[in-house]
Amino acid sequence: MMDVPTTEPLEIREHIVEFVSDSGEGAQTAGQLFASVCARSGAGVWTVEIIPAEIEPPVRSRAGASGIRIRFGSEEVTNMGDEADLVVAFNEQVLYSRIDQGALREGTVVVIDDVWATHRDESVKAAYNAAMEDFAERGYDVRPMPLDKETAKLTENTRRGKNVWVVGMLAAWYSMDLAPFEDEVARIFNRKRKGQAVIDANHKMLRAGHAWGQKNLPVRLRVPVEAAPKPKVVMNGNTAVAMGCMAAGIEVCSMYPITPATSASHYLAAAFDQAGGFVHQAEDEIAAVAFAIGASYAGKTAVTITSGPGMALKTELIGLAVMGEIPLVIVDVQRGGPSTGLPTKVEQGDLLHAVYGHPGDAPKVVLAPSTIEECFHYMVTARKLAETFRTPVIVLTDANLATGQAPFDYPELSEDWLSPPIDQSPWSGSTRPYEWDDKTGISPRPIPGQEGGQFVLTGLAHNEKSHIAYESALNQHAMEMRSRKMAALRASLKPPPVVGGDDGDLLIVGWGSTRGAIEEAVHTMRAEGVKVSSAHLRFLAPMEPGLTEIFARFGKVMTVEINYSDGDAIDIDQEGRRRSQLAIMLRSATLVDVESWSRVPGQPLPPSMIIGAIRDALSEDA
Amino acid sequence: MMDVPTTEPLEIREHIVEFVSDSGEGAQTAGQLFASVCARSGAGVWTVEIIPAEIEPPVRSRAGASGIRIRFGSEEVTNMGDEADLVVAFNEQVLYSRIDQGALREGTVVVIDDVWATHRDESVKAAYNAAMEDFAERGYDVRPMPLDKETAKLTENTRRGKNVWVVGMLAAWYSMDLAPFEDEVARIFNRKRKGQAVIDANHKMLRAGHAWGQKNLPVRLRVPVEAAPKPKVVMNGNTAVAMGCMAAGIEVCSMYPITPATSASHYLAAAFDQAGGFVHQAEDEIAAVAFAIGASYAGKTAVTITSGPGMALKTELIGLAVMGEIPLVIVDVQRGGPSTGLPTKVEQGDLLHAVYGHPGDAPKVVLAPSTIEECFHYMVTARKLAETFRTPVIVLTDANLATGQAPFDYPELSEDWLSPPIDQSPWSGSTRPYEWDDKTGISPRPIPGQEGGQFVLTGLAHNEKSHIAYESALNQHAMEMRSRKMAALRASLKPPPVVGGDDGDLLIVGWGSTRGAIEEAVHTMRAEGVKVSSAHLRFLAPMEPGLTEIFARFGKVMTVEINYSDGDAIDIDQEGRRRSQLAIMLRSATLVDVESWSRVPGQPLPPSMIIGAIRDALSEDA
Amino acid sequence: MYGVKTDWFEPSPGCHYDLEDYESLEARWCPGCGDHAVLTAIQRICRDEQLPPHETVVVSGIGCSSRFPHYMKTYGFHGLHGRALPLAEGVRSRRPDLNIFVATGDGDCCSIGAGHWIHAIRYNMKMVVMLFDNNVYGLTKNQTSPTSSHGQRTNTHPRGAWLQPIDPIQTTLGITNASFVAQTIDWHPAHLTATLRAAHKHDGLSFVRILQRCPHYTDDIFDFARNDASKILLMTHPDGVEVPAAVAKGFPNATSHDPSNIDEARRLACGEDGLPIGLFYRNPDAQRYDLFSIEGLATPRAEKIAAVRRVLDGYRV
Amino acid sequence: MYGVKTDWFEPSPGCHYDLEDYESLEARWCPGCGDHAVLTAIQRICRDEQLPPHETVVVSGIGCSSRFPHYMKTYGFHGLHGRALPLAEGVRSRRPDLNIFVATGDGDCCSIGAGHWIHAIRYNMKMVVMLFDNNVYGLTKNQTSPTSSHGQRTNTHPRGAWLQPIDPIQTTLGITNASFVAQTIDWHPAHLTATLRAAHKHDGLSFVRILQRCPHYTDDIFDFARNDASKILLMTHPDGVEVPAAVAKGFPNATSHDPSNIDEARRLACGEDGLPIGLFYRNPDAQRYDLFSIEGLATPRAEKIAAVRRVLDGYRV
Ligand SMILES: Cc1ncc(C[n+]2csc(CCOP(=O)(O)OP(=O)(O)O)c2C)c(N)n1
Ligand SMILES: Cc1ncc(C[n+]2csc(CCOP(=O)(O)OP(=O)(O)O)c2C)c(N)n1
Ligand code: SF4
Ligand code: SF4
Ligand SMILES: [Mg+2]
Ligand SMILES: [Mg+2]
Repeated sequence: MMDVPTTEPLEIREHIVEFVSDSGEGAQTAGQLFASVCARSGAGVWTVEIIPAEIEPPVRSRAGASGIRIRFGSEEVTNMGDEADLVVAFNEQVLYSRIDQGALREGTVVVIDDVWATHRDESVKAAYNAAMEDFAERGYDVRPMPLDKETAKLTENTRRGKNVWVVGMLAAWYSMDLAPFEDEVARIFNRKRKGQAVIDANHKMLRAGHAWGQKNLPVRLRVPVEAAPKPKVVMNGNTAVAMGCMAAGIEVCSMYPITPATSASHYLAAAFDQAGGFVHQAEDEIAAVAFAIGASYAGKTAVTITSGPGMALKTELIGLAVMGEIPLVIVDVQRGGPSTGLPTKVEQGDLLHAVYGHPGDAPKVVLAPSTIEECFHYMVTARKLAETFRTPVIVLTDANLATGQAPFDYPELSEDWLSPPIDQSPWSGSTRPYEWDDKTGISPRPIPGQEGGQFVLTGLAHNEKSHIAYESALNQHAMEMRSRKMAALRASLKPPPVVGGDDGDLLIVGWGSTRGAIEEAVHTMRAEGVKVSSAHLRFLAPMEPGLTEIFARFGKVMTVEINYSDGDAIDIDQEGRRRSQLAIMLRSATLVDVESWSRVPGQPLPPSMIIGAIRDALSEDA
Repeated sequence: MMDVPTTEPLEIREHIVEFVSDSGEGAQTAGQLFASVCARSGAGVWTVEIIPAEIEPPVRSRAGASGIRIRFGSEEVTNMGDEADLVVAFNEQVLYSRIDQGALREGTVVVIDDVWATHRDESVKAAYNAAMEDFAERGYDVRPMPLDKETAKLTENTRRGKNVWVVGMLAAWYSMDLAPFEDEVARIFNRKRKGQAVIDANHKMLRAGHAWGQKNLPVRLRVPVEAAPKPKVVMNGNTAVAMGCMAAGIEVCSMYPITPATSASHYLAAAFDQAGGFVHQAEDEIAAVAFAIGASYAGKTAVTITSGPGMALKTELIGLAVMGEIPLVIVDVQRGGPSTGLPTKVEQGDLLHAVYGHPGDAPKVVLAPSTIEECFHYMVTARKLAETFRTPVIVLTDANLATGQAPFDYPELSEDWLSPPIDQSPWSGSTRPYEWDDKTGISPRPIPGQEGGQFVLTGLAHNEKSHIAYESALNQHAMEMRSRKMAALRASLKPPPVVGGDDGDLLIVGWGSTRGAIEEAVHTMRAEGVKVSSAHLRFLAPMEPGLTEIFARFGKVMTVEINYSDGDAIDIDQEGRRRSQLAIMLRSATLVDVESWSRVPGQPLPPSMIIGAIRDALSEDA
Repeated sequence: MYGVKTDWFEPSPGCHYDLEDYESLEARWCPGCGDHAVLTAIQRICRDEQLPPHETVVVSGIGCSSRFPHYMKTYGFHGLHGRALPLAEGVRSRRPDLNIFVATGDGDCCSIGAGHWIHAIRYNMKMVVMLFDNNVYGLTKNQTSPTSSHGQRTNTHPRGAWLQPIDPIQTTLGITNASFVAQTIDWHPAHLTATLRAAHKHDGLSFVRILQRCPHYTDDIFDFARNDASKILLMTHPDGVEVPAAVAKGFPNATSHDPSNIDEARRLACGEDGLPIGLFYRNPDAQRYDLFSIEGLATPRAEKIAAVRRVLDGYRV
Repeated sequence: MYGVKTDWFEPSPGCHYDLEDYESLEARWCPGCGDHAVLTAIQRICRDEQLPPHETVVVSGIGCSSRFPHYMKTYGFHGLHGRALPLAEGVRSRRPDLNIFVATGDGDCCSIGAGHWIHAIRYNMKMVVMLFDNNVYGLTKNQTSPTSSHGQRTNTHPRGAWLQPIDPIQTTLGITNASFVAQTIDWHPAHLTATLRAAHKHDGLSFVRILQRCPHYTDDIFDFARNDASKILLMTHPDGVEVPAAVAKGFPNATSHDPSNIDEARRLACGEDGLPIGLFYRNPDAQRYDLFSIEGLATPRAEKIAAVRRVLDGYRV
């Protein structure tokens, strides 16, 4: 594709580019620079970090691959896509780590530093040469380039300069103006509080790469974009959660570090004070949620951000928040489980824990944003729901949303989004602290400081006065009232939109971060004439209504999830099959034979995988 | 019934008697004495403790009612039954507490101490007299008797003597020989290490009561019994769990106190050393399960015994045991939830937590004994399953089984029941620590001390060597292998027996402690010609097979559970209805429209309530 | 005494709180339980200091002693077993206006809550922490606690507790940033009240271990000191817990102990000179985490929006 | 050195364990990380003492330092964050025959594991507990730990840690039943090894705080002492950690400290005389809970059945 000899750049709708290097060589910074400029130009963008498992891995090792994938295109990009179109690898070993992950396909263009071909260490040279042969055999379109050599002309430490040189070279390749790159370089290094000297040096590097590209690249590409009508922000899901907390007027984030959730708190720790908030790093997850509950009880709805093992530890206190009807926002950035599992990898394995994981009947709201933009806005929703329904709200994101970056419309902030000031007006003496509305289960909430509102919150069974009460009828009633809140909220929800056609052969149901990939797969298949649609749930508890009716319009219903289910391969009867988590819930609620296609690759599901699943599902029927 | 003037005792099939007093007046001891003699005679017996909420409640208060219910009859008794036939109340206030609980019906015979009628404190007298009028109005068959006055003839402290006098009186009433009572008194006070003087005094009291009864009771009753063919033991479910641990050869019980589970550990603490075991009271539930896991990893499969809030805290470590494939037995004596809830009361609210409550996919075995006898035997089963399948096994009992007492066949102990000695033979060098069998997921387990078996157990995703491994395919495979164990166990299970007819209009499905009451209700209704049957699950994960097929034979399937579900009364659509816990699982597994009748009264479900539910379920259809 | 103790607090007219303004449901502890005495003492202090009931919060865990909030007509939070301290810290974090009392038991604080205890002492957020130490698990009916004495027979150790008890005072004194560490006894209302009052007035976290009688399970454990006051070592000091001279006279064994001297505090805590009561240690300069956590509390709403905008702008493309 | 250090352990013929018998996967800590040094020290001690690899278990929590077991060719248990100690206690409870080493970090032990830490010291079950104190959360990438110094900038406190660090030694010394409390430094192999060897030989729980360099996040925190050995206070004593005279010479600032003197131990721990290394405290008479937990270990199977029967007979009707 890239060898057509033409001077006019070739127009393409989208491309997937990866930068991969030893950690410390700045492939990530380079990628972010490239992605920001794309986003700024109005392109659709989705980036995913490539993170090594160790903190300081050895150089030139598979385990040490650090980098970024950028998928960008003329239209909105909602997921990381399939195999890469172009990979820039600073050495052959880090490229292997991407090959191991299935990130390359036949024909992928591989830009690789040619410095290793002449390395003084024979074994390095040999490894490089062997790899080059192997790459050719695998059918990659390999382009050794003088990354190191060219960079060496401008700096002594090429490990610090290559990355920006490469960006300049790519700017030429993708026929992009250099000016926005120069702006972005200045911004990035300003943000890192580097001096003008550093910026100047990087500008030089950028221009050198660009010049080299213009001179040496036989083919040029172009992704046509229209300038975005509205201003946008680009960030990852964890940052979006953090910003969302601030926009929601939350003032207390009480957390304990855990991958892949912690960075959300880092962003908050850096910026929260500007909005008058603070991050409490507690001694453990139990204390973190207890602290958050204490603050919420005292009128400041707090957030606690964690991942699976932390959710496990918070189990008991979330139950208390349900019983005491304490507003509280809990963000679970899901990672691979069970147990310590795959700490940096994506999974959607905490759904059932969130919904059913608390001893006794503990109704609570469970939400799942499906985009980075929703990560932002759902924090506002979550706080409001928590306070309106006097309940904990669990927001399930995952490692894919957490570290993926995408642009979204600059939010139109509003004071209405902020939590109201703590109500300290005198309490109406006759109102009880749990004066449940029979229809909705909702009750007004006294906050310490309100004169006459004194009551004792307790996790014991209690009556409307919050007095300990063990009578049978009372217990039944109180449980009913807490459950009623879910019914009331559900009554205000709309059925999920169906993407594709309103009826057809197959409906894919998903939740959380898989939406982009699912919908892309659906669109691709529909373009082929396949009658597949999808519906995506944002509310898991209560669930959005109307599912039974929607399901009835399709020949087959199947969830697509990143969690475990017994496959069909082995001899397990349908009744005993251990199913994926959403499927369990949907089957029980609708009695429709909802099947599931679920996998635990520790990776986001690319559209091609889902396309495969759709084909399989439909061919089984045939 | 009791006023038919005859000298021959009236034969009855069964009776429900309650003793209720201020705490410290010994109604419980009296009841146990009475129940033991019944059981010894070969009668069917079920006793339930009546426990006050406070530790030292005030005298003559509803909150202070302490006592026992004894249901005894000619045949096996499997549950606490409906309203009492006869209640002995030491004062009118404690009786009110039973009335509040719905323990009495019109016609219930009320034996009440007449001492209050002439009490020097006017307010006491007035309260008593008012109550007597009220009782008469409520239609009870009230029999004031000189409990205190007669006892006073023999002792100065009548609060310490009444109880045994009453037993003597009842022995006369129920036409029972006095000798076994005398034996039992001796046994009880010997066990409490009291001297002969105390025994003699109590014997006198017993005889005095008996003599008074023979002289003054106009009617006498008799429950015909046949001597039991086999020797029996009588104990409550917690004791049975403790004995079961010992019989299973478990040597380590690692626990943290929590109602209503703690007494199981108390029994163990008192007796375990005789079998070479020990109870570790840890600093919290997390440490308790970690300690148990450590011991199990080192070759001594341990047990940890707790209740809902403790289960919540153990969530994370149970996940580790699943991931590390560590045998472990966890007993959850369920109480009312959510949160602190109803600490002393029964509920079946932890089922979903046990099955689904651990972040990520965490397959493990979940068992539920349905009788006190099963509480004993399932501990042996649990340890064996834990070791065979290298997995945690959760045993769900509840406050009803924990404190209910019933006789069962003296177990035929066997050395086979004991855990094998720790294997310390050299490990075959080539065998991997997780050498999963592809079909069953089972792998042999190296135990520290085995030469050549060294491996590092980890909660991180790992390969067969237990090396940390994050590859997609490996993660999928390891998850499959852990899940496969459930399929393998399930393949060895039989469908649950159906009680009643093999087909019909309604099938009740239950699990855990409700079996006795459900089956009694089924028998009663079938005697009326109603086509109702029941099936009871002992395995909740994996579930016993064949359910879809069984369900197909019935017009309607309904679970009966002691946990919360949205009723039909309010306007919630079927899809959004929050259902009871077993119903959720069954619907998902079978796609049968399994309905549920579930309540959270904090009390065991009496047969009459279930009968009502059966009637309602069938009339809805009509 | 109705509303007259106004030496440091000038009540607005008509705002006199009487004892009954702090009294709620009838306390349901056993007769003779030391918890009753502490309840009375706290109610008196609230009244004397005229703490508005609606600006006062009692937080507790689970246990007999943790029933405390139910018997106060203030706000209350009867939390979870072991979690009283982090719950109270959360309440404190953004509410400098509230008076916070924490009731916790020896199981609640020193066993399941031990990690939070260490860290609460370290955070030093203003609150009064009352450790009700009856050397046993009361509510769950007689199990060993970390302060149960060696050989004490309980339901979990029917042949006697195996280990030596931990000393909550010594442990607390080992934690950096401890700021007020005292010990008192439930059976001496004057000393109890004086200690808790000093605790209330301290600016930081006051940790008060109360030796608490549990007539139901550990009836005689404090008899040696109850029957013979000379077994008690009264620690007095102008900077410590002050008791009237008449009261002090009841303690033949007294010592002047400067609460800024931590070495001496640790030595006294060993108990070789008698069962010490009074203030072991006070460090008014210990950092208070609540002074960090309240930062920005008054940020105006418009400023919050502006801040979010500022931060978002950093991500603008 | 192959198999020759057999002074107290008589190896059976052919049973010589070499260093590589303890070496497993290549350690994946950062270059220069102090954890490497500790690994080497432990492998040496295992070899010197000829501990059979299959009778040795290394238990850990989660953190960089908790990867330790993966690099030993013994049995290992890489547990959960904060739970290394109760897991190790469980292993120890019925296995007096195993050698147990515990690797835990300052976050793992002093933050999330703080409650277990207190109680592990109290239980005093025979094991070597190595606290890898790098004053930071390494694995999760630079968050404040309880031992982070005041003002230390981390990702959770970008403007500097607000509180003073807790002192793990002082805290441990406050716990009743502490039996072996030492401190050492990763950058001095001789002292490190000598300390860990003494810990291994102690009959009870040996708590060793290792000041551990984390070049990645807290590179310079120990520079003051690394660059100037006089900032270190070497505690020596015949009952303490013995180092050869040649080694001792490297520490100009040394003191003889009798480890039975807890008051002096606490004073030294304050660090006023320099950063103390060596043994603060040893109490060989502290009760060992593992001597309780192993009771009845040898009960014959028939006797177990008989016991159950005896107990059941009490419930027979
Ligand atoms: C998570 C959890 N574990 C255990 C319990 C059971 N429990 C309630 S109170 C208590 C101990 C009470 O002892 P202490 O704290 O000394 O208070 P006291 O009753 O003696 O005042 C226990 C173990 C619980 N409620 N929650
Ligand atoms: C329950 C739980 N919470 C949080 C984490 C995340 N986590 C892993 S290691 C760690 C802290 C590591 O710090 P430290 O114990 O000091 O060890 P280091 O990495 O510095 O050696 C944390 C918070 C986790 N794995 N599990
Ligand atoms: S059991 Fe003890 S602590 Fe509890 S209320 Fe009774 S006397 Fe007080
Ligand atoms: S981050 Fe620090 S503690 Fe972790 S391996 Fe690197 S240097 Fe060692
Ligand atoms: Mg106590
Ligand atoms: Mg650390």
